[in-house]
Amino acid sequence: MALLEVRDLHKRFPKHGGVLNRVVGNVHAVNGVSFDVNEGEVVGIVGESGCGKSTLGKTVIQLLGATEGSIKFDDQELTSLSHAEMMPFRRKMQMIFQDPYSSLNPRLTVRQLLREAIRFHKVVGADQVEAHIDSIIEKVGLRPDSKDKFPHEFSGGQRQRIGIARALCLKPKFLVADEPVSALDVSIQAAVLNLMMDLKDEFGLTMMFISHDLKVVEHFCDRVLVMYLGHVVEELTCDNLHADARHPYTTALLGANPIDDPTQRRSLTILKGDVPSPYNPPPGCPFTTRCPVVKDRCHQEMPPLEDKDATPGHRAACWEVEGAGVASSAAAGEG
Amino acid sequence: MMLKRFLRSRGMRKLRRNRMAMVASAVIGLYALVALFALFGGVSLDDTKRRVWRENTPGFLQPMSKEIADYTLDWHADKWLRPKMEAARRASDERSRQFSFDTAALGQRTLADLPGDELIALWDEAAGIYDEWRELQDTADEANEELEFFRIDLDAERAKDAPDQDMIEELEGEIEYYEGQLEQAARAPELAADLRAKLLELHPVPTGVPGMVYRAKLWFGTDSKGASIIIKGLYATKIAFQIGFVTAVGAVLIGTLLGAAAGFFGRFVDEAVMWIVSTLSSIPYLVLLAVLVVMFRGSIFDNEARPALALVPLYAAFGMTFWVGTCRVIRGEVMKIKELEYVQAATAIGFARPYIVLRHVVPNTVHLMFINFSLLFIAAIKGEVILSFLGLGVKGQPSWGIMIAHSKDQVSSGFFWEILTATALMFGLVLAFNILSDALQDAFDPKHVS
Amino acid sequence: MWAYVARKLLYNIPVYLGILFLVMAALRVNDPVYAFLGKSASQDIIDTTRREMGLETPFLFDVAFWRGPWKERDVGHGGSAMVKGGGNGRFKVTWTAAIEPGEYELLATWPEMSGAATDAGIQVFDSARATERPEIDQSIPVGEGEGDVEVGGTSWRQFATIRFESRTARLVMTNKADGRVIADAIMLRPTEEGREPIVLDNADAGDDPDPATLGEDPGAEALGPDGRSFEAVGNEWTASKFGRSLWDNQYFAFLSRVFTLNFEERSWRSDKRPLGGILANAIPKSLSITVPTIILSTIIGICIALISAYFRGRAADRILVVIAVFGMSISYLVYIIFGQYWGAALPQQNNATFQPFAISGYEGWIGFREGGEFYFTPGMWVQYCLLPVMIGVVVSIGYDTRFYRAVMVEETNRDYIVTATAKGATKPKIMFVHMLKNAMIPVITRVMSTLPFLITGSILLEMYFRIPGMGFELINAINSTDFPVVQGFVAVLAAFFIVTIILTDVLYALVDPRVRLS
Amino acid sequence: MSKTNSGEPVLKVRHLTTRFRTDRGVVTAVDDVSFDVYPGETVGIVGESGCGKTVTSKSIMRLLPEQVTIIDEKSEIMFEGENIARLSEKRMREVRGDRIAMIFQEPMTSLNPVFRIGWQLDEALRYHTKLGRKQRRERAIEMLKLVDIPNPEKRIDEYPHQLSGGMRQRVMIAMALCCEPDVLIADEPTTALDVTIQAQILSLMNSLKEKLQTAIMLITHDLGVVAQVCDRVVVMYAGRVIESGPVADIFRRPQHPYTQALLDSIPKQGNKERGLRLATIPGIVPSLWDLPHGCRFQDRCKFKEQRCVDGEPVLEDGPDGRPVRCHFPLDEARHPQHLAGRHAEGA
Repeated sequence: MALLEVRDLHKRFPKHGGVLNRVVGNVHAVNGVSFDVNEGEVVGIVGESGCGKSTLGKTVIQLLGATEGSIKFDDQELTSLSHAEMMPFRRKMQMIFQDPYSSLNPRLTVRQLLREAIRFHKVVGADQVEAHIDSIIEKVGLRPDSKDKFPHEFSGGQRQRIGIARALCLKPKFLVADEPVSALDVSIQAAVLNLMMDLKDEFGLTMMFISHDLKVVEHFCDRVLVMYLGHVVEELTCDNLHADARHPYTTALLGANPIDDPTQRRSLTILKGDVPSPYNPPPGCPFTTRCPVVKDRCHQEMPPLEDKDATPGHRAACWEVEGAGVASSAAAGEG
Repeated sequence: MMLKRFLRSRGMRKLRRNRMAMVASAVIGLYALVALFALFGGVSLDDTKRRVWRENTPGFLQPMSKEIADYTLDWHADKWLRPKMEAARRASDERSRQFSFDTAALGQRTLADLPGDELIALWDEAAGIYDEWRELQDTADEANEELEFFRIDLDAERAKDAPDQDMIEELEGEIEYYEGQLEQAARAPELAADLRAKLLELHPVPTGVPGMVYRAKLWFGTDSKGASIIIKGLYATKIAFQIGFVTAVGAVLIGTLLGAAAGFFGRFVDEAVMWIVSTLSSIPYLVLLAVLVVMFRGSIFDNEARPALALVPLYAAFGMTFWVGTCRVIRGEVMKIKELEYVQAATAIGFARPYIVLRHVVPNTVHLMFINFSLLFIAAIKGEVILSFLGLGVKGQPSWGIMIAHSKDQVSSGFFWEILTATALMFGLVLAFNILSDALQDAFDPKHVS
Repeated sequence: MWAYVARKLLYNIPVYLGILFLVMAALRVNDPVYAFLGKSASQDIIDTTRREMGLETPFLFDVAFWRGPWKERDVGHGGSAMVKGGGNGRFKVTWTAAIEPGEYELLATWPEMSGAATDAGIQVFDSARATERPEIDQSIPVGEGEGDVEVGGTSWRQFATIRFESRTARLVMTNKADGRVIADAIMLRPTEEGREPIVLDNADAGDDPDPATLGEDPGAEALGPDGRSFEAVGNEWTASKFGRSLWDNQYFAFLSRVFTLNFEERSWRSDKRPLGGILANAIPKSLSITVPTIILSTIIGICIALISAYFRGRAADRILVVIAVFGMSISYLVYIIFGQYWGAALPQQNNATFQPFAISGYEGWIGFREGGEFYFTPGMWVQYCLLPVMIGVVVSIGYDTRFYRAVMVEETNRDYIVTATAKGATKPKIMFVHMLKNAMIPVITRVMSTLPFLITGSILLEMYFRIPGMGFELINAINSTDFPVVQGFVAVLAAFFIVTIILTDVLYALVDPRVRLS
Repeated sequence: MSKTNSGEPVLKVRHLTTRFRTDRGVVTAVDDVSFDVYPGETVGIVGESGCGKTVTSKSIMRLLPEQVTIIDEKSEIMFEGENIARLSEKRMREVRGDRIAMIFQEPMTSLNPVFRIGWQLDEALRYHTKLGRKQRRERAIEMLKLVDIPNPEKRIDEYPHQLSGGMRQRVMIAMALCCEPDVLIADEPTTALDVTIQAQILSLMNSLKEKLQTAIMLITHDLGVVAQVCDRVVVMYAGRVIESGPVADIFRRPQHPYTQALLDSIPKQGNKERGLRLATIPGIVPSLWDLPHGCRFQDRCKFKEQRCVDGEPVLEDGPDGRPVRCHFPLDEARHPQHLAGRHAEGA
């Protein structure tokens, strides 16, 4: 049984306009996304800015209410829970944020930050709170004396470690990391990634890793979902990402990524145009405006996300990608 | 606890490095001390009303011209001491006589502590000298006047082509007579000196500490009722601090609470708060104040007898209008903070929204509260001046506004001491707060540019 | 963009209503009638003046909030009686009855109560003619006073004998007494034998005998089915037996006048000038001071800010900032006093040859003379208005310079300035082209936010220099609780405020393309 | 591949030192930086945040605020035979935009929001050429075509907020190149852009370099971009140049331990081993306020010896003949195991 089951999740943000400030349209940030995350697995969510990956992350842990669809965590439907009922799940699902400079309350020291969360959820007995704080701080690689310092007294990398400590001190089972290393320099990025890997193994965490950088996702995650304009266009394992990728957008993403080897210099695959505006997405497949292999069928119908070839769990949403089964009719395809 | 954290925050360290800000806070501290000193009995309300010398005497720098010296002497003897001493002479019993003697005191400068009769004897001598001096003065004045006329006539007569001789002789005779009168009057200054010595004997200037206090009271001169301007200034500092502090604290608190609620909870709360804010801020500030004062007219708050209560309409007026600015600023900041990731993290942990507002959002607007506090403090002080001028502000006790308003006519007669004292005291405090609020904004508001 | 403007307009309507409500309610906390007539006026005069002023209808729904209406007690004759604490006579009850002309004995009965008034007076009217105002000592319970009679099982006290010529008897009892006034039942017993006495009880309900018709003879239909009615004014909330339409109150009456733009309402003060007239001659005076002040201080402010930003960090900049801060630390009033002294009083005192400014007062410098002939004499403006304008400019320069300097300096840190420099633009080019257009947005905000206060003029300057502009008139009107003028002015001012808010948005669209097209 | 470095460099930077006056005293952000830029060549200035690469570029263009910036006398920026570091402001203005142009990182805020694209495009032309209004507009439209902006006639009259991030960066490039400068300085041009848009911009810059023979000085922290676009590389650390040379040599045989550690910490593409940990550099960049005596990388360097602590190494040619600032530069012989695994075989 998967730890997390997301079925046909939608998240729409109303757009106001007109004289009476009525709702005149909707931005479909997350548009019918379904996926599973098994215990101990790290699933990557990758996509360019505006593809809805952050919104998906926040909706899964109920920071944002889902407009439609179901989110099952530990076999419990989250979308229908009240604030109180949600409390135990709040503790089990935690989040790590992107910007080291705005993810920590400037007025709280590290100790106060952690103690507040621990005492609220009564993670440990009142007397062991300090001990628990010390152990967490030591685990994320911070010096013990940094307990009583303010956030502005730390570097970017150290602040991310504090963010991780805040998430882990509640002993969660599931962690959503929203671009945890994007704001860091490469060397510090490596250190934080290593730390997250160690913690995953030690605590047996299940993680959802959101990033725009394919290299980092390929390195860190087991499986990856590629998103474009609110839709999941491809889902595959990271073992041999370059070879396995089938969806034109995924291959374009891989091709556009400059690799750090001058001898491998090759012309980057160039996708023309820009991501269309989410206010009026193009009909049918959202990628039609930029897809090199677009056909007229793509304009009419949204291709379903379905198994495309032998490897299990490898799904793509594109008419041009030959399906593993018979020529995929519209009706077939998973949920 | 929150304050300790706030004091160790980055902003405060940057603030401490700003020398100007430290000087400004020292000045404010000094003013606060004066206010506290005045508050705890140092300067009482009737201190500000007690007469210390004659009206509108200039302060320490201005040299006494001869006319002013004579006028002061005349006032001291004839207008001040005479009625008291005559009353003492007529007094039936010892108690009322002593009472008359006491009324002659000018602040710390009491009559010489001699037995009653000797005082009266001294006064008789002084009165004698005074009368003689007065008479000489009058004759001298009259002589000067007459001489002037006659000289003009004489010149006119001489200038004629057929001057009338006996007319000339007559005029010359008159001139001679009045010049004789003037010589007699030459003794006047000498008499004045004797009178002054006698009066000093009768009404000595105190020595030692009371002497210093008495002279200090005269530093900045006296107002239209003879009361010491510096004492009024100090008392007014207390009033200014009182008004500034109460208004600023009240306005900042209301503004922050409503602003935070509107900013964080949005939609209906936001609509309601912003409706009130727009309504209050679209009536000109003074019109609203005038309307409020009409509301309080005739109520217990509207009489001179109880000055403390007379401040309530002022507080109500400021209270209704000042919080609007703070509310807008805090609302903007809270709406910004609400989107920041550490608030989302707090929500993710599961804290209730009100807890998040109080623990995570509001503490991060503390710097704005301080900035607004100092801005509103200034606005309250300057507002009080305008209100007192319009008769809507402080009643029954001196304040900077009252002093400036009363000194309006004195200025046209060239007496600046009262208005300059009030303006200078106010200038010091308001300037200090201006500098402090600027420094606060630099230290805390990343965007602000000095 | 126009949808945005329409929404802003819609949003500001409640604000506008809010302003009027706030001012009107605040003015009515103390009953204005007494401000005019003083405490001693008789009840009758009070009623008539109140009606003239249009104050007889409730303000909104006459919540006599903390005054409390007549309290109904279910004791006494007919199972109920009305009680009201003694006061200034604002609350009154009226018994009306259709009668045959003739002489009647008037008897009253009321339940015994503690603290009853000793001088509860009843004003008797023979239709409109006021007859006697006998006083009853209600502290002595009915039955125990001498001369009390027993009729039909209840004891009554006879308090007057009056001959009525008309066919309507009206008895008015107010709460102007030294104790609690109890209004229960009145009996009119004809002295001639053989005619039935008429009993008026407070439970009777009249159809709609509007007190305003006190003067005329209320026709029969105005009375209840059996020719009797009882009505307690100042008590519409509970005891009003006749319905008053919700819209019939002063607030909506005023609103209707505002939205139909009629300014005929007369000032309450002696000269009774029409509102329109006062406005017409007050606004130009205010404008002739504030418009030049705003223009001058904005231009000078921006120039100083540009200089300051140009020499940022260097000596010139620091000096300007220090001057601005010093200037702001001196009270507005001190500037005025010394301004007037040096500007006008001093030259006049030592009668200097050049006396440019009048000490105070105002002479029309532009407009239409009675004969409709247009005149324009700038000399007059210089003499009366230039000094206040200069003072106004000096005072506001400190604030303006600081604000504009902060805006300019903030713009210099923007990225597009670096781009322009990288293209080889000269510093003045950057300042006056790139930066100034961007800085226009906050400049517009500031100027437009001071626009509505233009027409009230600088109240302080007008009060001090006795220039009868709108601010001056408004403050005087408020002090003399001259409702129509105050309400009229505030209505005009608030309308002007909303217009400027809309105008600000329109100007934004002109300057900032992002606003126009988004 | 890299241009042959024939002839004189178009830009020669020698001992560039830039200091800032702050309320905590004077701090040296860029210390004795030297490198060359040859015509038609792309030089990559690479380093982590705070290493002084942006200050270097802005010092060359003298875009830093005068009151707080001190460009040391010994700094030489030779361009067209003159030391432009000493040029008067007036003369410098003639160089900016015309001979040397610059584009910036944040396309969203680098364009003036209240002026049309057309106006901003021909602003440089107005300053530096005598062209009339019509010719300037044609030139502007021509430039927009050059940078692949669809239907330029319409776009030229639009405002910056109507364009996407990628589109704006193209306008910036068009603006910079309209006077055909000899050198284009690009300060992290693609950092704020998405990967696919970045690819478009990088290939555009490459093609323009060929067409207009403009030398490009690319400032970035992304080693992938450097490998993809640059011919030579200058690596900076804590305000100092620690290594420079042709891109292939730097990536293949880094001589400075920091460069090598930096390359190792980048996640590899292609063959994925489960749970592979990335190489990291312990510690943090030393603060410019309390720089260590001796080599600035000593606290974080694996090969630290006593000599590194005693004296700061000088930028001189290492075993490979390329400048490096290290007492013990890495070379095949002494550190085989570190260099061997480096990209021996293809992806």
